[in-house]
This record gives sequence, C-alpha cells and structure tokens, in this order.
Amino acid sequence: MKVRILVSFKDSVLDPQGQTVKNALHTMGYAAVKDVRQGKVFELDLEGATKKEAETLVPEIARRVLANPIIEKFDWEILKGRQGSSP
Amino acid sequence: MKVRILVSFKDSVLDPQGQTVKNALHTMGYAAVKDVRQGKVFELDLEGATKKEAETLVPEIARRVLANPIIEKFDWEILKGRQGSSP
Amino acid sequence: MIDKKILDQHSLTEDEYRLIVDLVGKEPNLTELGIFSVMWSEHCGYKSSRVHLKKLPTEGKHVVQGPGENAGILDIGDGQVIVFKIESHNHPSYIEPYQGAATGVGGILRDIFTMGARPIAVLDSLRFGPPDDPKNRSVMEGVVSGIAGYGNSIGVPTVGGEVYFDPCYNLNPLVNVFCLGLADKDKIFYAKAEGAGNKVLYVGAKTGRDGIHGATMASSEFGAETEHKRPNVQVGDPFKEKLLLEACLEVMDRGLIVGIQDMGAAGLTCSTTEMAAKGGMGIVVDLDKVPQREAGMTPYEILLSESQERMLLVATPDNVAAVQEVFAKWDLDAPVIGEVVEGGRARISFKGEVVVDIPVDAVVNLCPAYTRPSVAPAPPPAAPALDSLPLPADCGEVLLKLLASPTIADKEWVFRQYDHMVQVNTVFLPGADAALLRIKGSKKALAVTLDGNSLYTRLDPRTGARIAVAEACRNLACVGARPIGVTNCLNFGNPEKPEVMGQFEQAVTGLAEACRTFGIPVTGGNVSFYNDTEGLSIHPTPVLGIVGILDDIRKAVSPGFKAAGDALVLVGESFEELGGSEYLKVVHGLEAGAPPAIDLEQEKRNQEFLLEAVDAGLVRSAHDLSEGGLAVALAESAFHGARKVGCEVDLDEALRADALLFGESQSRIVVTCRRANVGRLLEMAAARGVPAKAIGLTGGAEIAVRQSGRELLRVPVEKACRIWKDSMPGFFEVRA
Amino acid sequence: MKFGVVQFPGSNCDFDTFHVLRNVMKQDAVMLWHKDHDLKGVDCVVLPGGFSYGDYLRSGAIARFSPLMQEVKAFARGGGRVLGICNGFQILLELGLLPGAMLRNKNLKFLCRHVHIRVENEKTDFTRAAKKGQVLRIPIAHFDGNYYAPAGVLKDIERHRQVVFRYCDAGGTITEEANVNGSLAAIAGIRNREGNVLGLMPHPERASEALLGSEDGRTIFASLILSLEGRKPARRAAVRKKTGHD
Ligand SMILES: Nc1ncnc2c1ncn2[C@@H]1O[C@H](COP(=O)(O)OP(=O)(O)O)[C@@H](O)[C@H]1O
Ligand SMILES: [Mg+2]
Repeated sequence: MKVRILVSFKDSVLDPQGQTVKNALHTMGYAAVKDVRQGKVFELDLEGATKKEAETLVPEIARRVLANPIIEKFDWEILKGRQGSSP
Repeated sequence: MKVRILVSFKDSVLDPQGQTVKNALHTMGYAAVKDVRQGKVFELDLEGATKKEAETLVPEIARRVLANPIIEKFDWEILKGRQGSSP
Repeated sequence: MIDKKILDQHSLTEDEYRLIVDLVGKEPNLTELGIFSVMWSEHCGYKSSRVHLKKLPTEGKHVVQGPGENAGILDIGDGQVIVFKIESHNHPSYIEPYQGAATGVGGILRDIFTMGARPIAVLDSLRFGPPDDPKNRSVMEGVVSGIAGYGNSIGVPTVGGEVYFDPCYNLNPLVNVFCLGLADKDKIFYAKAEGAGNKVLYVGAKTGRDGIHGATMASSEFGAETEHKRPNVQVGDPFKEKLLLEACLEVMDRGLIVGIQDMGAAGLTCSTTEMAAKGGMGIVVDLDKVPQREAGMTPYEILLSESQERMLLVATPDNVAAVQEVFAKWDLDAPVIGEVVEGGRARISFKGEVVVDIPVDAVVNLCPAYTRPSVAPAPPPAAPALDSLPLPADCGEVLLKLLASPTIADKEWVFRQYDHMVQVNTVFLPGADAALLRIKGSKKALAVTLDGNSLYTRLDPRTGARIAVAEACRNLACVGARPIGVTNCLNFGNPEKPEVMGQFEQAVTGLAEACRTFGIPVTGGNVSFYNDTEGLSIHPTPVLGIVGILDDIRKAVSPGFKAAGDALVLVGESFEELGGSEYLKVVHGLEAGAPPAIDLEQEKRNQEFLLEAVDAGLVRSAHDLSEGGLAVALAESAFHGARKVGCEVDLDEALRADALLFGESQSRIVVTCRRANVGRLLEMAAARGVPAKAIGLTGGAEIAVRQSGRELLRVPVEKACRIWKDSMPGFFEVRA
Repeated sequence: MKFGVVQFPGSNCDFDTFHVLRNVMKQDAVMLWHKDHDLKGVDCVVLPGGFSYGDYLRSGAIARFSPLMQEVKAFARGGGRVLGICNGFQILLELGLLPGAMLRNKNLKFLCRHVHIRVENEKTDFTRAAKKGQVLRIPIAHFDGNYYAPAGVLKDIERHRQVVFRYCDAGGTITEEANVNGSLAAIAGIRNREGNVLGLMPHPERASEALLGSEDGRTIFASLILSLEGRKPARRAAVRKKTGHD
C-alpha cells in the first residue's frame, strides 16, 4: 500500500521559502498567486499493511520521525491505485 | 482557489533523502516500510482564477519555476474546501 | 548488425570501428561497442588533446606521480604527500545547475580519496554570463549552492576560487572544481588490479540508469519507456560519499586492499578495464552481483551507468571479510562482483552468459590519438589607437565603476555559502591572493590558487596561458609560498573546428613555456572540449591550479594594509598597455587589443625577490596587480585590512593616466613595509634586477593617487568598499 | 578531564573538536561511536558539528535515534555535562534535551562567517570563564540556525535565564543586522533549565587557535573544564588575543 504524508509549517511559523517562491512568481508576472506555502511530501510503500494498521503506523511515523511537532503539522492519505503523475 | 503541486524526483533518479529516511525507519524497526520517496509540496493561493485558467497556469508555473523537468516530475490538484490537516 | 547509424550514435568513426574489430579479433556486440565508445570518447580518451599535452613538463624533484592516475602526487617532506587535481563539470551544470555542480564536487573528491588521501580543500573556478540577466543569475545561484551543498556536507572546506563573467558563457557556464588532499607517503594507493585470484569488490551507491552516455543509443533500441528515464544529470548524495570516504580511507589505512578506483565517467566499464590494464591483468565480473537500483537493467546499462558515489576495490581473498566489516560499520555493502585473472581480458557475464569479452589494453590504452587540423587564431580585434581613446573625465568614478563590475566586485556573496573553515586548517579565508592551509603538527603551510583570464586567452591564447601560470605563481608568492606543482583544466570549444584547435595548441604551448620557466611540473589536469552552444564557442579558457608551499607559516603575508604610515612599494614595471583590460571592457565596451606582454624571466625574478623579502620578514602586506590594475589593487589592499587604512600614492611614470591607474601590465605587486625598511627592500630588489620603487604611504581614509604631483583620483575607502561589497548581493537581492 | 566526542555518520567537525580538546586544551578526549552504548566513562559529552545523516529530513532529526543517544539522554538527565555545537545543538533540540527548533537561515542560504556573540549569562558551566556581557568572536557555518520557539516556551527560556549567547555586533549591541540568521530574540546558544546541557550554533573549536584568527572559543572549553574540575574561575582563563592576520 502506498501512503502519502504531507508535512508543512504550522500556520504560526513563517515560511520564508514559500515567500521567496511567491516573490519570484510575482517578478515573473504571475500576479494571480496570492500566497505560497512550501512543505515536504513523503511517499511510503508499506508492505502487507492493512488499512487499519496503516492508520496507526503512519501517524506514528509522521509524528515521531517525519515532522517536528514544534514547527510542523502533517496530513496523510492512502494513495489509490492511480498515483498519477504529470510529465 | 487553492492548488497543491507535488514535485519529486523522477522514478529513475536517485532520491538520497528518501533512501536515508527509509534506512532510518528500518533501524527503528519499521520493517513494513519498503520504500520512501521524498519531495516538495507547494500550496498556491490563486486569486480570482477559474478552474480553466488554473489548468494552464499551474502546470506552466510548475514546469518553469517549481520543478526542473530534467530530473523532476510534478503532479497537481485543486484543493477542495477542506484543506484538512492533522494536529 | 553494427551499421553506420549505430556507429554515429556511439560517436565512433568507421576507421575507429575497423580498429576495434582488429583489436578484439571479432565484430564486437553492442555492449562491447558501448564500452569502446565511452572509453574512446574525447572525455576519456583524450583523442584530440593527447598529442599536444605531451608538450607539458611533468618531471620535478617533488613528483611522486605525474599525469596518468586519478590525481597528481607531490612529496612535501616529513613523510607526507599532497594529491591534487581539477575537473570540469560544465555541461551538467548548465542543464541542472545545483546537481551538476554538486556532482562535480563529488567526482573530484573521489579522485583524491581513491588515492589514499584525505581531501583537505576544494577550490572552484566559475564562469557565467553577466549577472544582470536573470537566467545567468539562476544558473549561478544553483551552481554556488550545489558546490556548497556537497562540499559543506561532506566536510571539506571550499577555501578559494574565482568567478568571472562574460557573455560568451551565457549558454555555456564553466564549473571547474579543484581538490587537494593530504596523505602519508607510504599509504598511497593506485588504481591497479594485481594478483590473480584477488577479489573485486563493489562499494557505494547502487547502480541506476542515470547518466548513461547521452549520445550513445537511439530510443528505438531501448524503447521510449527507457529513454525518458535516462537523465544525463545525476543527483548527488554527499552523505553517502562521506560514508564512502571514511570507509575507503579506513581500509586503506589498515592496508586491507590491493587497489582502488572510483567510478566516474564510464562507471563500471572504466574502473574495471582500467584497473586490469594498469595491473597488467584480466578481470572477470558478474553483473548479477552488481547492486542495482532499478529492475530490468541491461548489461549495457549497468556497464555504462554513471551513477555517483561508487568505487571498485581489489582485495586478497583473506581480507575480503575484514573489508566488508569496515564498510558495514559505515552502513555500506561491499559485495564481491568479480576476480582478477591472468590473460588481459575483461570477461563480463550476465545471467550466466558472457556478454563482454575484450582485451583491456585495447579499451584503455589503444584509443587513437588525432592531430586535428588547426589554424592559427585570428589576430585580436585591434584596439583603437590610444590617442583616439578619450581619457576619463573622472578617474575616481572609473575606479568605483570597476570595483562594482561583477568580475572585480567582492565575491563574498559566493564564498559565504561555502564552509571554508571546517577541518580547522584555513589560515587565510577566501579573499586573499591564495588560500593558505596549515598542516597540523608542522610549521609548514600549503597555499593554493586557481587562475585564468579568458579575455587574454581569447585575444592571444599563448600569451594568455603564460599569464595564467605567471599570475597563479604570483598569487602564491604574495602570501609567501613557493609554487611546487600544477594542475590545469583546459576549457575549449569544438576541437573539430580548426580555429579552436589552433587556440588549444597555442594555449598549451604557452602553458608549457611558463611551467618550464618556473620549474613546476604539471601533474595532471583535465580537458573539456565541445563548450559550444548554438554554434558559438566559449573563449578559450585554461584554468590553472597551482599549489605552493611555505616553510614557516608564521611568515605568511596577507594582502591587507596593516597600519597607517607604512611605505608602499610597487614592484615591477608599468607600461602603456590597455589591451584586454577590464577598464577597456567595462568603461569603453571593448574586448580588444593585445593582452599585456609578459616577460617570464622578469616575472620569475620579481617573484623570487618577493619571496626573499617575505622570508627576511620585511613585507607587511603584498597584493598582486591583475584585473583593474594599480588602482584596484590599492583599493583591495585597503579593504582587506582589519582597519581599512587608505593610502597616498605619487607616481612619476609618464604614462596616460588611465594606463597608469587601470592598465594591467604584468609582473607587478604592491608591497608595504615599515618605513625604516624601504631602503633595504629596494636594495634587495636592485640586487636581483627587479624594478621597484617607493610610491607612497598607507594612511588616511582615502585612496589617493597623484601623477608627478597632480591628483588623478581621491576616493574614500569606506565608500569604495561599500560599492565593491554591495555589487554582487545587489544582483541577487532585487527580487526580495 | 575526559571528554567524549560523538561520531555520527555525517559528522564532520568531530576531529576538529577532538583536536582542540586534546591538542589545544590539553584534555583527555575519546571518540564515541554512535552505534555503541558505551560512554567510556567520560565527564563531558560533546556532540560535534556536521551533517549527521546528511541533514536529510531535517538537521539533526535522524541522529537522535542513534543507540548512543539513549545513553547520552540518561547521562544528561543524571546531570552530566553535554555540549552540542551546531549540528550537535540541532540534535539536542530534536532530542528534546533543549527547547525549541531550528528554521532555515533568514536569507535561505548557508552562512559561513565570523559573528559576534554576547555572553548573556556568565554564571553557567559553559561561561564561567567569561565576563558579564563579554563579546566573543566565533565563526558560524550552518543552513538551519534560525532559532525558533513558540511564544510561551520563549518566555520560559528567558525567565529561567537559559539564553547563554545572543548574536550582537562587535560592540555588544543586539541589532537586526547582527542577528545574521534571523534567530528569535537573537538566540545563538541556550542551556537547559538544570544548566548541564548547552547548545550553540557558533563553532568554538574554530576559534581556539590564534593562527586561525580568534581564540575566543576557548572561553567555552575553559569554562567547562573549570566547572568539571569544580573550581572557581581563575583569571588565567581564556585571554583574548589579537592575531596577526586580517
Ligand atoms: N590539461 C591537462 N594537463 C595535464 N594532464 C592532463 C590534462 N588533461 C588530462 N590530463 C591527464 O590525463 C590523464 C587522463 O585522465 P583520465 O583519468 O583518463 O581522465 P579523468 O580522470 O580526468 O576523466 C590524467 O592523468 C589527467 O591528469
Ligand atoms: Mg578519474
């Protein structure tokens, strides 16, 4: 089973990387972009785990390892069969 | 409108960060984790863009600014109202 | 089955193919052809350059290893040697600046530690298009952070380098990285497979499809699916390389291996055949044992992959377990993939079948060398007669303009991103004429510099190359070090163009002449041809990396003025030479004229004198005159001082003011000494036939220059320094 | 006194720190391997700078799971002195031995340069050889040194005088410009509430020899030695010497 975990800064923490991307986009003329937040994404391949096991395992891994709870929050989902990806 | 863009190395490209995380998880006893790929996620707030406009704008930004198509691929989606996030 | 089309895809000529058939004794299969194609490529085989490189002097009393190994080795006494080399990573750095530059660092580091040396310093020579173009800035930003990302992580300080800007690099930036290592003389290792029955071990990262020689195969052979998976740029993994470095040094230190070779260009192919050829042996390899990152790789792909952070070791069967234990300690696998055998052939099997069976000598040593047609480079565009060139109305403004020009401006924006202090040896941080490293437990120090002015080489390749050597040695002399060895990276256009070949020949001639004069051996280097994009070649750009030694580190001299009231002495003679100068380029928009003349013998005398004066303890600061001439050299000396002391200078040369201030006549150095010592210093110069004269005093808060009493310029040090410092960040911070 | 320098995969200031402890400060020093469970009877554990595990994931995030770190944690809880330099500081934060977290430098670039830091609390085991408000010139070299703590935590840290060093200008004034990486409250180094664990971003081992441009870093090592020896600061400690090179 493939799961995807998104880790990003808590709203209370400034995200200078996102700001920099936003500024760059403005300079390039993409005025419609009002805000950018940048974070990390992890895709885990879990072997032989059931949905239920994943539901305990993934948040545990995210909390213990992937995110630093002082500054970051996380979100996760099980990836359906597709896992599509553009070019 | 909020959109989410995921940028990660193409499958054939080495992902040292993902590999290192995987090894760490194994050492910690999370044997079920067969593979880890790490990437970046960007959440953009687009003001006044229609779905159609987003469909041209977002891939263009992703290709030109957020990803280097030589080694990276990207994937994107429009975020529905929820944008949920754990803890 | 092998036709013209396949040969074209492999960049082999029909003559070369016939030679291969001859040497192998049969028609090669596709995998064997692939092996020849990479090993006989320009990059690995030095086809176009070999005949010319023979002109370079390679012998000297310190030389332990000259060209022909991964890096050169020089004896520095006390049972220690230095190992150093320079490499280019130009094309990958344009395609993917961060990873291209990062893997460039990774590659040169492996060249050094594969010989048993611990890398102790990196220097980088970078050339980009002008930074006012956002595209150039983004390449530069990526390259600099890539070098930082790799070097900082692995813990080797990046202690110096150079950055030049010219439109000829718009589509073809140059990224040359130099590395210096230190080893015990009795712990040097070579890329040799010796002893039949010894085991071949593979260590480091798994092999993936990355970096397979871009031009080698059409997509139809592999299918579109494989094709799009084949990026020519690889992602560096400095963490893995750090583990590899420590594990390799540990097995070498404990004498557990027989030979070792990094897998760089042409990967497994190059390392297996080279090690066997150098040992006069054969080798058998089982590709099924090679750790692979991707499923379904063909023998062709496994052999030609250029995945990073991999090495090949040879060990006696007795030691295999001990070697594997060391690698396991560093979390690395070290599987045995083959064996050294008699017979001089590489026999490689895959799924139980022999897929390659070729003589290693043919692959490694018998690549044909060509004397390509060449024409003498066209004479440079004539500079306008000096009389027709208007004198600047305000020389102070010109100085400020030069200080702000990207090539001359402060490069702190770059080197602040590099960890230049790790390993606690860096005595002179970036910014001095040469980087200076102490050797722990010794009074000695090593000085290193990279140099090359490609505008000069474009205008006159031979003179430009001579100047590059002279200037590098002069930089070393300015810190008090004596040059002991040279490595070089020759960045040129397409060698199949006779003009490019003409430039190459002349540049190599100039290098050879200058190295002979200074008595310094060339111990290795790198040639990067085909730096052409959209039909335009870059300026011929030889980059010299020269290492020097200082016997007593306490005598080292830095460029900054030390205090007010010191005497300023100008060593060397000034001529009315403006050709190829930054002044002409920046102020008049001309890349024209003949570069300044250089008299190598005089240059050598000037440097010998400086070294003698430093040794006698007479010199308080020394800085060489290069781009921007005297005025810029004075300004830089003022900026480098701890207290930013100014100076008052009066010159009596009857030259045009602009030539006097901004001309780039060679062999000159500004020196300061205590006032009481001026007499002794000048006598010492005279005794050696070195022109030198007292030109003023340090002090005040301004840089002021007069010509026979008439004031030419007067600029506040603080203001000038701010302009010099703010220029580079200014290009990058506009976006914030 | 016996110091132990922990070696993680990717540590790169381990030998620098060892060199200074042994050859400059003339102390007994040993290397401690991250996979072991043995602290070899040291009096003080030093977590050196570098890029443990490549700083992949987050700086210091993976190293905290090393076997030896369980012993270090216990050692610290038992009052043993622990000094974390740069990556070592980041590991201590990830481990929870010190409060807060690190963000990327405010200019989003790696920064290697000399900075000035002001001794905010000279009554600690790590600063007792320093004078009140003394300004030290010590290099930094990091990408993630922008200290952050949630408002409540910061208040706590300040109340318990846990801030040991702040970035300042050469004269000792705290300015936005001098706070080169953007740290909250210009924090360059903090200790735990008990006072036996210190983390700082600047590298004192790079400023311990006159030849390398500054000896101010010795103040920190000298303080540690004094406190380990249970002695009062003597006047001999850490003289500030101007060096020959600029
Ligand atoms: N410009 C040069 N000057 C002197 N020696 C050179 C030069 N270019 C290459 N060489 C030497 O030729 C030899 C061939 O190098 P090789 O190992 O095949 O290439 P590389 O490791 O650079 O890919 C090396 O010893 C190298 O130092
Ligand atoms: Mg090599």
